[in-house]
Amino acid sequence: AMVTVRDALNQAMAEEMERDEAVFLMGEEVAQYNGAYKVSRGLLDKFGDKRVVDTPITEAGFAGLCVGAALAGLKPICEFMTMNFAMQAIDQIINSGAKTFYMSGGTQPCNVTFRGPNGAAAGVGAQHSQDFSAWYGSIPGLKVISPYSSEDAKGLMKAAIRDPNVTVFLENEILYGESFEMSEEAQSPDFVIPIGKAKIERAGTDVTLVGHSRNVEFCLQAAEILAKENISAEVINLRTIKPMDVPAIVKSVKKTNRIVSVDSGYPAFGFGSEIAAQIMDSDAFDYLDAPVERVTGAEVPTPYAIELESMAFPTTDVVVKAAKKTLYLPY
Amino acid sequence: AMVTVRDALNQAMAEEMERDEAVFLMGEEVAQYNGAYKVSRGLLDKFGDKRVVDTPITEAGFAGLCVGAALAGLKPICEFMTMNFAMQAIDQIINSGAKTFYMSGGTQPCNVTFRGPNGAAAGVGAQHSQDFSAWYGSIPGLKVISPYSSEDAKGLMKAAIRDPNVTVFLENEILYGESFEMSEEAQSPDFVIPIGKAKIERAGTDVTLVGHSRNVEFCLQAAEILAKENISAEVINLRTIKPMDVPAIVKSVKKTNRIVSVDSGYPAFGFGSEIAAQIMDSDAFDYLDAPVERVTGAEVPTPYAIELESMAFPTTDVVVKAAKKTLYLPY
Amino acid sequence: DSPFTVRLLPESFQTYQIESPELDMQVTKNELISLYRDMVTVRRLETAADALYKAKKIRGFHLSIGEEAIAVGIEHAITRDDQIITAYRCHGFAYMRGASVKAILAELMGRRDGVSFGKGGSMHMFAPNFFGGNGIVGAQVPVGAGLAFAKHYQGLPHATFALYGDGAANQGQVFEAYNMAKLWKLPCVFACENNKYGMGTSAARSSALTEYHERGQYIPGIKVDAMDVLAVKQASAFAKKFTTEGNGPIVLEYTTYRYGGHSMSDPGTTYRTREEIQRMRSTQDPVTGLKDRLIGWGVLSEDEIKAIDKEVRSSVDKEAKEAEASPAPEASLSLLFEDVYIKGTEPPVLRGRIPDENFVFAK
Amino acid sequence: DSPFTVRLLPESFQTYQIESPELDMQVTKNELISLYRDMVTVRRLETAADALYKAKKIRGFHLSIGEEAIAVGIEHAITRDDQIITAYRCHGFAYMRGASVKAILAELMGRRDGVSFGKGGSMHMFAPNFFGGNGIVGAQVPVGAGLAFAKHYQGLPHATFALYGDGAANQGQVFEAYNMAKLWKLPCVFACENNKYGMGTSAARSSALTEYHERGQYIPGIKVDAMDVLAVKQASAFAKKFTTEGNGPIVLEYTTYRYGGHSMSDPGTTYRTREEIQRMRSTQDPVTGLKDRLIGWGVLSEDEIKAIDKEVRSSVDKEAKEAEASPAPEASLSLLFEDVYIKGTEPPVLRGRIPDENFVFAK
Ligand SMILES: Cc1ncc(C[n+]2csc(CCOP(=O)(O)OP(=O)(O)O)c2C)c(N)n1
Ligand SMILES: Cc1ncc(C[n+]2csc(CCOP(=O)(O)OP(=O)(O)O)c2C)c(N)n1
Ligand SMILES: [Mg+2]
Ligand SMILES: [Mg+2]
Repeated sequence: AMVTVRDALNQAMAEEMERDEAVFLMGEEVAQYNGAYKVSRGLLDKFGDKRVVDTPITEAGFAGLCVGAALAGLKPICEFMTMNFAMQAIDQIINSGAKTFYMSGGTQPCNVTFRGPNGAAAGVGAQHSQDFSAWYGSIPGLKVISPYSSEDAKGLMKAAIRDPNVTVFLENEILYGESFEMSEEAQSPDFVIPIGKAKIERAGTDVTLVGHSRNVEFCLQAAEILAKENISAEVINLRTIKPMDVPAIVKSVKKTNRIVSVDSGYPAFGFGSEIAAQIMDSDAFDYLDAPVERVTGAEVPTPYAIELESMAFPTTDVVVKAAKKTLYLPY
Repeated sequence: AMVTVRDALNQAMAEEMERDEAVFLMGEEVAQYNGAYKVSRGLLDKFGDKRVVDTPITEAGFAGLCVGAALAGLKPICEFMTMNFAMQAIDQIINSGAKTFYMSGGTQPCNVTFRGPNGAAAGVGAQHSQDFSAWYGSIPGLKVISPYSSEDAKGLMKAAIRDPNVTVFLENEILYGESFEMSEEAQSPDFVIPIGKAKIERAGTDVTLVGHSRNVEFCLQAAEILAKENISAEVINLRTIKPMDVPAIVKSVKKTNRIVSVDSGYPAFGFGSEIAAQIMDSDAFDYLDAPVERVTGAEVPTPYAIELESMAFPTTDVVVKAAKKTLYLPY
Repeated sequence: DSPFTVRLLPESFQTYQIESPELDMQVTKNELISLYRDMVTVRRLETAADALYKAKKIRGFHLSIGEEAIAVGIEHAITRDDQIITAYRCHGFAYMRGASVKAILAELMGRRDGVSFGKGGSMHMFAPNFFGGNGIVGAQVPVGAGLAFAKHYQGLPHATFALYGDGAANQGQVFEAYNMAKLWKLPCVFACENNKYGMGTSAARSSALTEYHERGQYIPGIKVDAMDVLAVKQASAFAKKFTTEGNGPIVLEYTTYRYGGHSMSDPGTTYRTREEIQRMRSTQDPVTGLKDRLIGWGVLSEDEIKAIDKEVRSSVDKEAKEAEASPAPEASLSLLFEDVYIKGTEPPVLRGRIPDENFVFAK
Repeated sequence: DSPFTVRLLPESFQTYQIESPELDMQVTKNELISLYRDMVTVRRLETAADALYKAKKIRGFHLSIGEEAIAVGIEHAITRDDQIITAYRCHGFAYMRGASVKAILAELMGRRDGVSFGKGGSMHMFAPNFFGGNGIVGAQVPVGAGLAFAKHYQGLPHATFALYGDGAANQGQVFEAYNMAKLWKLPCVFACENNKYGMGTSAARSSALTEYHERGQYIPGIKVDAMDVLAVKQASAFAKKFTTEGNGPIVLEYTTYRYGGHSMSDPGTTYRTREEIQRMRSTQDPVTGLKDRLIGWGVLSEDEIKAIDKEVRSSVDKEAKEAEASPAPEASLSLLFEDVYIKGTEPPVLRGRIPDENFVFAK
């Protein structure tokens, strides 16, 4: 069946709440309003206001509260209306959340899932469009997930809720409404995708395109276009930012000898930088026939006007260009 | 004369406050207590409580207040007792500070300098020792400085205060008490070091060691040790994280054909990752005789026990090892 | 244009630890007409934006229809040297601070003639002594305290109005700002626009204490009927005087109502009844309220009012057309990368999506 | 061990929007002795830490000498199922919640027998239903509200004490926690340890309102003389009862005094006079105060007191020795990388400083 990412996330949360009384959902507008982006639609009706809790607009406060509830043994799903607003709460996520298990010498676990749309939506300007993959991805103690398709969304959301560590689950507003084929198996309440495993979305031999979240879409479209020019691109949907499935990337590069990373964050200290560094650290380096190409967001606060905005984030065309560059083809 | 980094910073602030009535210092314990680490010693006496302002422990609040004062034309120096605590205020630094000039279409400048000790001190555990270079370094609109010596500290602090953009000035608690030779010239109130220019601390031909802040010390010591084994290391003190002086690095690599990055942050999406990516993007890539080696902090929340803590951060020995690795020597 | 006295309704103000502003208020005919014209213009501006949205020429924003009396009343109580900062519901403020209708609508359409040259969008409009237009709920409040700090530091007798919503009122940094402003006696008016909802959450569900004018606790406060632009003006003038006379901050709660949804994507009718909206519109509308009084006081006749309405409408329509005619920013790297840093202080290079799109600043 | 009644001083409590706890209090001899022993143990523990610091065996921490009555009094008012969270000044709480003197001192020395196996250090001690030991000022308060939320969610009749200082009381997230706790009637005791200073800043310089028990505004509060452990116990029991009976949160202000510097690197005498410290020590000391009363009430004789003191001293000394003898963590990658993630859920590899130090988790 075709299922939207929104519904897949909704299903995942509903199933996990069904399965485990300790799981609850908290955030701004998650209950009565059914979610600012309707991801939590129907959950209040299904589970009641004890387990689906509308909060005041106090990100630091309710993120801290969710951490506390997790320290006491509950399994909160903490929704940020967008991850931009979680910047006000990032100290709680990291200092109170991610570090506590270590600081306690392994005595005090904290099973909380922070989630919300990450990165740019359309036409919302600079404060509402930051991509936090690299920031969270740098933090030991966190697991950071960034799904692409509906199956990803469902299987990994369930994995995140069940994972006993602090997880940050990065969604994408534009993907919420997109529909993906979802297998019978994926519809089952037992469907869980392991955290940390990439998915080869399309096999290929000439160049590896690796992305996460909506960028996978650009990679797949680019692969189509490249195919028409007899270039066979392998597309890796990374699915998880931390831990990163480096072996999958390395394996692919050993086959294709070329790699393009595609992400929508700021370029410096970003997703592509880490991919480049991981390749350097691995024996894939010796297989490279061209330097790693990074397609990234541009180094600007997101502009509002669509003409500029569309130059600030990856598109299929740009991915095609970068791929050709690794092949030393004109582009 | 020998001058500590602490005194150099103090001098820089005093001179700039002398020079420009719009400059003031605000933060926790900066005035009556003379600074938690005594960096602001004597400034209250010299400038009075209008210009040296003790704040309540409300990082988001006073960081936002400093941004506002800057929007209105003042030039605040906003001290965080450590940059760890700035995590509570990072939304103000980035969303209210760094992005405003762009969002206003270039009509609303914001000249504020955020400063404080960054990264690990000794024996303060996981919440008090994070290195934020990469996070801030990723943000367009920010300039990010991370000085090593007293001259760096003075010249760059003055540059940061004068720079009309939002600057983040990352100090190091352990360096505060270290003394460095300071030239006559550097003692003058006119001494300013340009933001964005690296300094070759030691010339060499066999391998480039690039670091910032206290890591430069490890690089220099490693260069000493390597010299004894007839390996000539070039040491680059990067001084500025953003903009990064990539040309200086590239130039060095073209000469040495090998490079080791040294920083104390978490490894993923970190300083070393960006160096690796920048090399990939540049023609230095073709000059590499070995992959970029990254010496980083370990991927752990900082442990308290000294035995573990000392495995969590770079040391001279580790830099030596990494350098030898690039030379395919036993290490 | 000789002044005369009008009397505000007795329910106009409710106070906390401070005396009430006078109910008697000096006005002049011209001033009343100007207030009316401003109210109608702001509403018309918002209506024009709404129409452009429906024509798919704008991608989204937050309307202030129903709440116009706040931006208008404050501006009439202060001078151009006083400062204002608010959140994303900012079109009316931008206009009252001097941005043109054209520039506001052009910004919404992402055009070069926009107040922020198309770079900011609806939430990020600026004007002289107007500091946005901010998209992070509550963050503008300490920034506002900082604006006030600057005036205090410079010894200038100007007030700063830091506006925020009933939802925003719970943000911790609001309390941090209260505390510093009180400790340091900053000339800051903390101004809560209580429109009863923060998105779909009613005040009572978000706030343990819904008397927002009392939430400064150790700061005096006044609740103002902000469906009456005259009450807004009177209370704002009072607050400005109070705070610039060395008394430290004051909290104003402007009670108001938003007729539309939270933003264009919210129908605004799932968390409140249509009846509630209709009742507010028909019994408390700030434009109608002013109009009726102007007619009652003999300041303007029905016909004169209609003439103003018509004139405003045609001038807004004209500016809307001009805004539409304004060019979009050229899709060039030089425009994309302009304004990240102050001119002349840019890094040598800013990175594009791929190195081919890197932008090099000439040195 | 039959109960008898003692009367607290009339100044013990000051209330805000709530009735006062009784001044008459039921106690038993054994309980009083146990209180005394705990007070002396906490002080002795802190003194031992101080000595180990001076011997350069510990790198730094924050002492609670002068403030012992809070950790002791609260513990005697609650059960093991109630929850506590506090900031970095946490040794006394860790002890009272069940961590041994040895484990606390071993943690300070970074040893494997430490409460956090040497990984946390002074600021990060945990025990059953004790959630740290937190180093970010104020951050523990919403976390504490979350602990209370969990009890509320589970329908369990237990209270949570979330402690914070007079300096921390200004942090915005404290007010965010107040608001949620009140809205949702969480069984949370917001407990401000007002020791008059946050580092070198006096309460009046940091806080526009220094009546910390009133700062919940819409939450009732009690100011407690926390130099009297019996008053602490009485008020804490009262607060626990209040909050677990469905009345929502309550704010307690424990007025106290820190004899030493803020941390070991602060002499503690630049921002207050030696006289002030001396006066507090000689007139209000919580240990002496209790001792004098125990003798006055005939609960213990001077000699019996001395015997307890001596016994505590020697047992703390013994545990200190054991702590010193405890091994440091082995400098191994497996220990370094243990506990970043829950066992069995680790990433395949965690990165060391160089790839040679990467740690691979067997799968
Ligand atoms: C920190 C933060 N959290 C959440 C949001 C999303 N958001 C935007 S407006 C809004 C409601 C604000 O309500 P209120 O303060 O009452 O202002 P109003 O919209 O009623 O004018 C929310 C939750 C945001 N922009 N910033
Ligand atoms: C967010 C944050 N800001 C600053 C600090 C540094 N700091 C540690 S303790 C302290 C003073 C806190 O005072 P108070 O809350 O009164 O507690 P006390 O030390 O008196 O027990 C400060 C400023 C910190 N740890 N966290
Ligand atoms: Mg509102
Ligand atoms: Mg204190």
